[in-house]
Amino acid sequence: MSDTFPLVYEVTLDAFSGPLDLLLHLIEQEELDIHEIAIAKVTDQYLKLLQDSLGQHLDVASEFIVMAATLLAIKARSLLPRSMDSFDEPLEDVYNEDDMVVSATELKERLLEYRFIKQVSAILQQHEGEYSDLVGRLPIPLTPYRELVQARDHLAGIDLSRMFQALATALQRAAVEYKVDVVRDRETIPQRMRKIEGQLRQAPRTLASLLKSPSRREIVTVFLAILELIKLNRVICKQEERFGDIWIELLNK
Amino acid sequence: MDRTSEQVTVQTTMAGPFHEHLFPYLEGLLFAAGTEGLTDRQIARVFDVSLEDVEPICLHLLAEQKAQGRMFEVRRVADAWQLITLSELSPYLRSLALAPPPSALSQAALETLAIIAYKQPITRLDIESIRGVKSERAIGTLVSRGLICEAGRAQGPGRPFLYQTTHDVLDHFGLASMDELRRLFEQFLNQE
Amino acid sequence: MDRTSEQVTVQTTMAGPFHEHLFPYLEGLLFAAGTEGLTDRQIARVFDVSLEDVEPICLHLLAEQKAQGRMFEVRRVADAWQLITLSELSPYLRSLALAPPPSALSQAALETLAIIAYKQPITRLDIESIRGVKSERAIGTLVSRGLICEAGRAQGPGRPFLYQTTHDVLDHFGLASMDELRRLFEQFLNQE
Repeated sequence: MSDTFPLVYEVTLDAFSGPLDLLLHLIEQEELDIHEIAIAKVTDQYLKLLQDSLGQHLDVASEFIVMAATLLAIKARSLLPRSMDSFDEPLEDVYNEDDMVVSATELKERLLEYRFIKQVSAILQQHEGEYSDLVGRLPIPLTPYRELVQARDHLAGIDLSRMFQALATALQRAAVEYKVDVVRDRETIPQRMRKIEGQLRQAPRTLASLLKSPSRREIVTVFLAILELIKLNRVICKQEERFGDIWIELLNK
Repeated sequence: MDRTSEQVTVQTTMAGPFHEHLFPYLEGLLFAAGTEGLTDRQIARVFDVSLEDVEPICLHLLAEQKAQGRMFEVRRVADAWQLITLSELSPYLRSLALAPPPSALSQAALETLAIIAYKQPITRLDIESIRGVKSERAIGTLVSRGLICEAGRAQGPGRPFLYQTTHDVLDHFGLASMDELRRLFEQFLNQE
Repeated sequence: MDRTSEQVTVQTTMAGPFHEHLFPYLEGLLFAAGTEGLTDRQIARVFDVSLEDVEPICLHLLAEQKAQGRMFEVRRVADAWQLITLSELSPYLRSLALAPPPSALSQAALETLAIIAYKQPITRLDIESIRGVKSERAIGTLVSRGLICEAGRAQGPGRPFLYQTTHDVLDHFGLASMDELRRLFEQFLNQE
């Protein structure tokens, strides 16, 4: 299994805290500034990395796949002739429901903001590392030096019920693993590719009928699966008129 | 007299009127106050100096400690002055098991904390849209470690929780004050 | 120069081979060890010196502290060396004790107090593992305000200090014993 893994890519998705992190890494690795062209330039590398991870059946967070769709959409749009610009609009409508898939300009802004946060968190991490090694010293009780203020004065206004409450809060925090969302779309692109091929074996389908799901993630998965099938020459797309239905059918039975 | 006048030039920028005689007592009190530290107000009161004088006096004590090669120095952490060891001492502390076990935050938690510190109060969804990934786990870690807390709810559908940082953030990272944290952000903001 | 050569004569009788370079580190470690102090064995091990050398080194550090007018000095207490404040500092400590505390107890301090009241005697590490955060400062607050005190040492590595609440706390809540306090906590937790 590790034979097929390209060793030149030491990078795996696990090393990144999210798709923005990965994208930023690719851009910085190429020593590019963050702008639209840079984003288009690293799209192929991004997709390759994602594909490798999917091929390895690694657990890929769906956000990485959403970003792949965004990058593809941006690249596709940049290839469209100017006169076809209006074609953008229905697409925008679909994606803008959720702001995970965005335009190149928006993505650029997002990358800049994310880079800013990353820089700050790197400094915080440095502070954390340096400070965690340092120690102070427990205070000396001042009680013997106290003539007026007694320990009890520090407890003024605090009754037992407040103590109970404080204990309960602390224990609760210790006991309850904070609620974590574990619902993730685990479906991989290859799985969806097989499913679509199965559907197409019965009859050609329209793109719209394959994208019927309301789930944004599923839409993205379907979209990427179809692109992959086209690339592998397993299916073909036909559009008979502008803005008409896109038909997808199997090639070579 | 020569020595004094020579020091005037140094001190005027740092400590105004001379408080050198206070240094051993200030250091002694900081020693006694330990990790609880002393606030500007406490120091001003005990030594009967003005509030504005406290910082220069503490910085002057720091300079003297450095000159003497002390392995612990006065430092402002979370708005209180306290004595704390230098990193040069850490290998020895570890060898005697006097240093606390490390408790570093994950990359995800650090990013999330940075976002909250910068944009607070902020909802989980807004955090996620900046990071580009789900952040429940990171938020959970930060809440359970007392570095952030819920700060009411946002308007709008579902009225989601808003999060803000706690004072303990300063303590965790050894930052002097919220101002220092703000300066940290400004340092990178004006770059692009 | 005079002063130095005078010290050399003292040193040769006290510290045998010169370990002056160790002084800042030794003082730093004693600082960090707090009231637990360091035993001869610990000091010998960490600096890789012989057991017999420890006492002369400590006494030499003491001489240097005196020369520099420090308000805390190394002393042997029971079987350990620790740093102890001098009586000259007492007026300032009294004045600090008189000044109103900087603020009411923080939520962190209150929580820590509740945990200690419920689980006493308990080590700092156990408190921190319940709270999930470093609690050095909270414990410091409680110690300096006389709400908790040290109660012997736990078994195990490092033999860490155990903390318990003081009688003042029981008095405040009108309770006769710690057992009574614990029972009330149990009762409350079972209701939840």
